[in-house]
Amino acid sequence: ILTAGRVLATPAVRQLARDLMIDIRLVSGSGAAGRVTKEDLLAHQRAQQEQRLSDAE
Amino acid sequence: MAKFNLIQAIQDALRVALQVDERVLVLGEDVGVNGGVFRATEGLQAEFGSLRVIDTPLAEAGIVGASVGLAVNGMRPVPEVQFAGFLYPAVEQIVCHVSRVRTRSQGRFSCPLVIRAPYGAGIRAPELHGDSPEAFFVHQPGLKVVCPSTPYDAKGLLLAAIADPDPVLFFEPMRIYRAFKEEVPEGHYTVPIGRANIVRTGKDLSLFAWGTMLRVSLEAAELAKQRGWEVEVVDLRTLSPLDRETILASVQKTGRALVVHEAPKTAGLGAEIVSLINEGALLSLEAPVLRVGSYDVPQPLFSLEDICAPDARRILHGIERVMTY
Amino acid sequence: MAKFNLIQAIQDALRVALQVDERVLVLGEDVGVNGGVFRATEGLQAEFGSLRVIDTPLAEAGIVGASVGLAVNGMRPVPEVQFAGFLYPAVEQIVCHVSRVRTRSQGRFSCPLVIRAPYGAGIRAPELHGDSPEAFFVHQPGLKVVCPSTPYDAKGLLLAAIADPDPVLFFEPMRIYRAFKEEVPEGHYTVPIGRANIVRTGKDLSLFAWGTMLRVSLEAAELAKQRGWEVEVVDLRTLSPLDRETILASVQKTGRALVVHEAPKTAGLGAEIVSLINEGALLSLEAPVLRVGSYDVPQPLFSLEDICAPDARRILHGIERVMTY
Amino acid sequence: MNRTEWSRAERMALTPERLTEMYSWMITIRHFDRRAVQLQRSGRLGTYAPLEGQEAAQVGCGVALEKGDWLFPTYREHGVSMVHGLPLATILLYWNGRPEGCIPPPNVNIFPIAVPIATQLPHAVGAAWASKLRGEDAVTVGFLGDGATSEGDFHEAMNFAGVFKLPVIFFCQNNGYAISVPLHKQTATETLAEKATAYGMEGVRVDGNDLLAVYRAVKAAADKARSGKGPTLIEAVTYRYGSHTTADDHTRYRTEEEVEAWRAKDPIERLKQTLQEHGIWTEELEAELWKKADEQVQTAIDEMLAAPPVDPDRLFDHAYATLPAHLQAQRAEMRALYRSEGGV
Amino acid sequence: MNRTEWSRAERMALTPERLTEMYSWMITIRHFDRRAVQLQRSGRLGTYAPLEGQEAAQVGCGVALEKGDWLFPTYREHGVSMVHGLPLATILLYWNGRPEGCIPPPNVNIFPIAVPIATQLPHAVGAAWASKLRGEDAVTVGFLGDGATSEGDFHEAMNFAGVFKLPVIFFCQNNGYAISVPLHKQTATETLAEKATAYGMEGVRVDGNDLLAVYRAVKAAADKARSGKGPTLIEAVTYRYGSHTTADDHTRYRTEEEVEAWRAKDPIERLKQTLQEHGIWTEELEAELWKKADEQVQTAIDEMLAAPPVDPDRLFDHAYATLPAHLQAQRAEMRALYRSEGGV
Ligand SMILES: Cc1ncc(C[n+]2csc(CCOP(=O)(O)OP(=O)(O)O)c2C)c(N)n1
Ligand SMILES: Cc1ncc(C[n+]2csc(CCOP(=O)(O)OP(=O)(O)O)c2C)c(N)n1
Ligand SMILES: [Mg+2]
Ligand SMILES: [Mg+2]
Ligand SMILES: [Mg+2]
Repeated sequence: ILTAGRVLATPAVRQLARDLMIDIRLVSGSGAAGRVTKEDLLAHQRAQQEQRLSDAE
Repeated sequence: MAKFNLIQAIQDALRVALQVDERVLVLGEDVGVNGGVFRATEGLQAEFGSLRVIDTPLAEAGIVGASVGLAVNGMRPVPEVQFAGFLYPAVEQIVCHVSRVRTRSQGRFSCPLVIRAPYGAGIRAPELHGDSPEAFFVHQPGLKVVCPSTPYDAKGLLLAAIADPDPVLFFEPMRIYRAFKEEVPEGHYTVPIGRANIVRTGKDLSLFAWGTMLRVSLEAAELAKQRGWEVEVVDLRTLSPLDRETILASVQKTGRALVVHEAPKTAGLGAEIVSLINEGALLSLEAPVLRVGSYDVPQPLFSLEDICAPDARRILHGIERVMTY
Repeated sequence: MAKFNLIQAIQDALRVALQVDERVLVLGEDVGVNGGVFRATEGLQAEFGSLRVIDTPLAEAGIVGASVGLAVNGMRPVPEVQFAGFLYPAVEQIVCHVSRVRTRSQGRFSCPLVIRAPYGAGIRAPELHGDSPEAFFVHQPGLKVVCPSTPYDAKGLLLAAIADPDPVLFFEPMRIYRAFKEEVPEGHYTVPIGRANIVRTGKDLSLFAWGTMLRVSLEAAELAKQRGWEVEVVDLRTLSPLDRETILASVQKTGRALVVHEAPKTAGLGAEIVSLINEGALLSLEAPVLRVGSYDVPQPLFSLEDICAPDARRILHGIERVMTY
Repeated sequence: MNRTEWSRAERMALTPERLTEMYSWMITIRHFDRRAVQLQRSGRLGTYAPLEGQEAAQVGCGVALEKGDWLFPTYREHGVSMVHGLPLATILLYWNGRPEGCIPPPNVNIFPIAVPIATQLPHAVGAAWASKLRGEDAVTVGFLGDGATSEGDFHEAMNFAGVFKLPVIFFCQNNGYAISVPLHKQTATETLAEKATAYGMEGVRVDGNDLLAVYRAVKAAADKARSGKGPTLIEAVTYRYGSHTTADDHTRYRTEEEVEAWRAKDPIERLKQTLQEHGIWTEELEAELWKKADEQVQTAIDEMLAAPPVDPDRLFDHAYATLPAHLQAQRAEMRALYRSEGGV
Repeated sequence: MNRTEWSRAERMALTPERLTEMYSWMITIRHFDRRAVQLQRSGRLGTYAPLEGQEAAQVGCGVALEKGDWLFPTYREHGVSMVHGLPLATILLYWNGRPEGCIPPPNVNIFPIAVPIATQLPHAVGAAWASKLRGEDAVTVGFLGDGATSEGDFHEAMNFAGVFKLPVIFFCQNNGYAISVPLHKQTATETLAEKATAYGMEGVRVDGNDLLAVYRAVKAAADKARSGKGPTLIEAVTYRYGSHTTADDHTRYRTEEEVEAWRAKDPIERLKQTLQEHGIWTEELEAELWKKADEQVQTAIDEMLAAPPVDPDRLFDHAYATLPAHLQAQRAEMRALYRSEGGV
């Protein structure tokens, strides 16, 4: 799901998204003011990994 | 309506102000008989007399200081400083008194004056004629600082400044004094101080500029369009107080920003705009807010002025850096 | 070694400079017979004579302008401006000439002078005695701006400034002139201009300050520690050129930053530091870089000076806002 | 001052009541000044600039002016300001760094003290210019010391006044020093009055410790200004007995002998002699005036000490006519931080 | 100037060769000035400040100085600068906004032009101070116009010079105008020389269009300064035939009659008459001098026009003694942006 409007995230979180090669627009934000947090990214990454595993099966 | 260039608009504002308020005075070096070195005050002394449009001795601290005295004793002086680079001898009067009279006296006295000064380089003028010292006056509390980029805004903002109960520094973009004409209403009207103007909308990057830098910024925005970037160009118009609302709303929309000014980059007004964006819209930023200013070197003699100040190419380079971050 | 407070360190630097370089002159209002209103130049005229330590007339533009002439004609003048708020009448000379002589003449002439001025509020002094105008002089290219916070740094930086071939503005934190003593080497030594000093390491937040604000910042850092936050306090020491390396390295480590200064917040030096952090370390930021400055109001009379300027409580509040963003 | 040099009108104007009033002012001012110094020493007043020795210059000037005239003072004009209607408490509040100290009562035309030397002189010129434009007969007085004559703003103001023939008096109290700098290091002229000719202006040098001489000079200059004949520079030669301020130590740069030599020509003593010559002075009068001065000064001190803590909102109240949004936000933050414990 | 008023030594010094040299300078300067105005009109020179009419003041001053003396000029001192050794091409480069225009040759003691009015005067004072401290007999000349006398920096510089008795000459060319502002609106004194007394300084007023009068006055002032007797203000009364600069139109604020009245007292004509009286002048000499002037000026123009495009590195080269890191980065960016196409 693409976030409507602008994604809110601190610059550090955006950097982490790049490092993890996550399109931050696909991540739903659970932080203050709807921002994407580091935890959100990690959760998204885990979900991605699980999805790939199940796809591979 | 009439079609005016910037100088004509300013002249018209002064004329209207002199007409509607008998307390208004226009004073400065060569403003009377000569009508000002840029003809901003042409014809005013003939129309309003030499008691209201006054040729003063060559002394900026004296001109501004006398304007303080005139202002606190019931007049509405509009002193002209011939070029913004000659505001420096008046800095003590501006920073110690013009800006502080109201606070110091808790409102018992006030200082409703407007200091007009042409600023910016680009017309092959001698040294000090091309300085852009606006940051000093934004940093000093108690002043308002205004800088129009169009004839319509110039007349309206100058009339607003003259009517303002607080002191205003009115920077006039010298290089575009006669660059183009536009429709300007006759008579008295004001453009509100403290409100920026979005002159070009865009979804990709917010470019903040004022005065002399509007045209080159719009030029750069057109070049950026060819690269597929839609740049929103915001004419700040008032430098103090900044229109934080408009600035933040734009950045929240685009996520990328660039500030363009003629003054040297370091500790220029761009730094304040970056800071307020950082404070108020950090979470929207996809890239650093960059600044395109003059290089941090002393203002050169005019053979180097075009390289020193931002041009469309350098602004585009800034846009590119922000867009490709 | 000797234990000196700031004033003694400055005095010692001037003494050493007068000894080692016969071109050095100390000039200003009340610096000779009286030894300076803060005794910074005590004993120097008696030791070096009234041709080298000179009581001048009351005229800052004249003092600084004459210093330009002295400097370009082979001397090394060290003019004192009695309080930083009295630099304003000398702004034209500083901004138009002191900063531009070398560039203008492409090195044929240079202007190796050092302007000393006590700055900052907090000692119940009259108006204009407590101003912090450093941002003006950081914005003007061609100058160096230095502000020590300790006796050791004061002597070393002042000697470095006097030896520097470029003009230096030397801001002395007046409120701590006699606040504490520390070991200061005898004779000649320098502290490099352009290098910040990390006075307290910490992993959570980088706090940048200088001069009068070091002590209250360290106080606030101690209070922050009780809240579980380890604040890194960086004494900038040189305001122009800024030590961008140290600033960025610290922020890259902590991810959070705060700038503290006495000058009004808007368009103060904090804005430049925020901007350079934004440019050079944006992706490290976990929170906006905030600034704690004086409120953007004209510097009040002294009954309100303590509220106007940052104190430990307000700095802690800033730390808290950054840490809890 | 030779009595035959005065016009009959002048002698008439200086009635016993008037002379007594002037004498009373000098005593009040001296007493105020001494009490202020004491207050500073006991920590109840901030750094203060004493004017003891200069009372005649200030009172002589003040009594020669009309109520509607404007004063543009330095930090040492407490005396003339009182004469012109500034409450003593206001002056004390100023030296305690209180904003109230810059606010004269309605209809008292005294501009707030200008700290940067000589910057008040262009203000005085502008205010005089406004008066002239409106055809008023108000006179403006710009005050300055000897040191101030070296500043560019003095020069620019004087030149404007001369060119535009403005109704302004430049009242210079030459007390021999600018902090520690004696006159001969300040300028190469013997007098300050002679500098007026550089502006096409009349310069008058008077014995600043002869109150009636000062009175006469200021009255003449004011009459001249009111009749459209332009500005005057008055140099009142006087002496500052004490240090520049309570933060200064004058023994570092001048001798006790010099101070004593001037005390021997004390302005209050001299007017007392005049009063004695006119049969006005009595011991009872003297005692009564000092008593009255003490009451007046004590009342002012009490008022100053009783002033409630300054409201920090005063930082913001009048920064602009209407507080802009960013300052409203700063004020809110300030209130939250500093008022949460119920006050500063 | 009555010849009997000259000392024998002075008359001896003004040999036919010397007089011819002075005359030659005036012709060269006038010719340069006219060519510069033409260049500006044809777009090959930036805005230029003509000095036609002021040649005698400038040459009279320049020839009275020694090589080691210092000049602190305004933007109108092209004439005296040439006499003192500034190459004509350098002057043209200045008006084309070239940094080279501010760089005198080694051993030519001319400070770069100061554009902000009167700010050069404290510089001149400081330079003179340095000379005095080192016991040199160099004299420093601070140039100024009539308008400049209204600025605070003039006042502060004059006062310093008087107090410290410095070897400085304040050389004021009173050409009657500050752009459009005539002298009577600038100040209320009839002369500018009289302002010197406000500083305990000698003020000398001379006919600025009488080259020998100027020469004499400057020589006297320089001799006086060299012998430790302090500063002098010289007011050379002259006239600016043309507009303030090529961007100004003097017909807006003065009459052709006034200009013609001054042309009738032309300084070059007057020296020509003196040369004729001495049997020095001939038509051949006149033609030869104008021809020489034209060659000299043309050479300078060619040199100026042949100057290669300014290297943008010049923006950075001397911002500081050693370019700091942030400026090295800016310079790199500038080079990448503006030199990528092989030059500006
Ligand atoms: C522009 C400026 N520079 C320096 C000062 C510091 N200062 C305060 S009073 C003073 C001496 C003024 O001397 P004078 O004009 O003779 O007045 P006095 O104090 O003797 O009445 C100085 C140097 C100042 N207030 N303003
Ligand atoms: C501080 C300052 N204010 C204004 C100007 C603009 N300006 C340039 S020349 C000039 C007139 C100067 O007149 P004067 O001193 O008589 O010299 P002149 O041009 O007649 O030789 C003015 C107002 C300036 N250069 N500097
Ligand atoms: Mg004094
Ligand atoms: Mg000045
Ligand atoms: Mg002139």
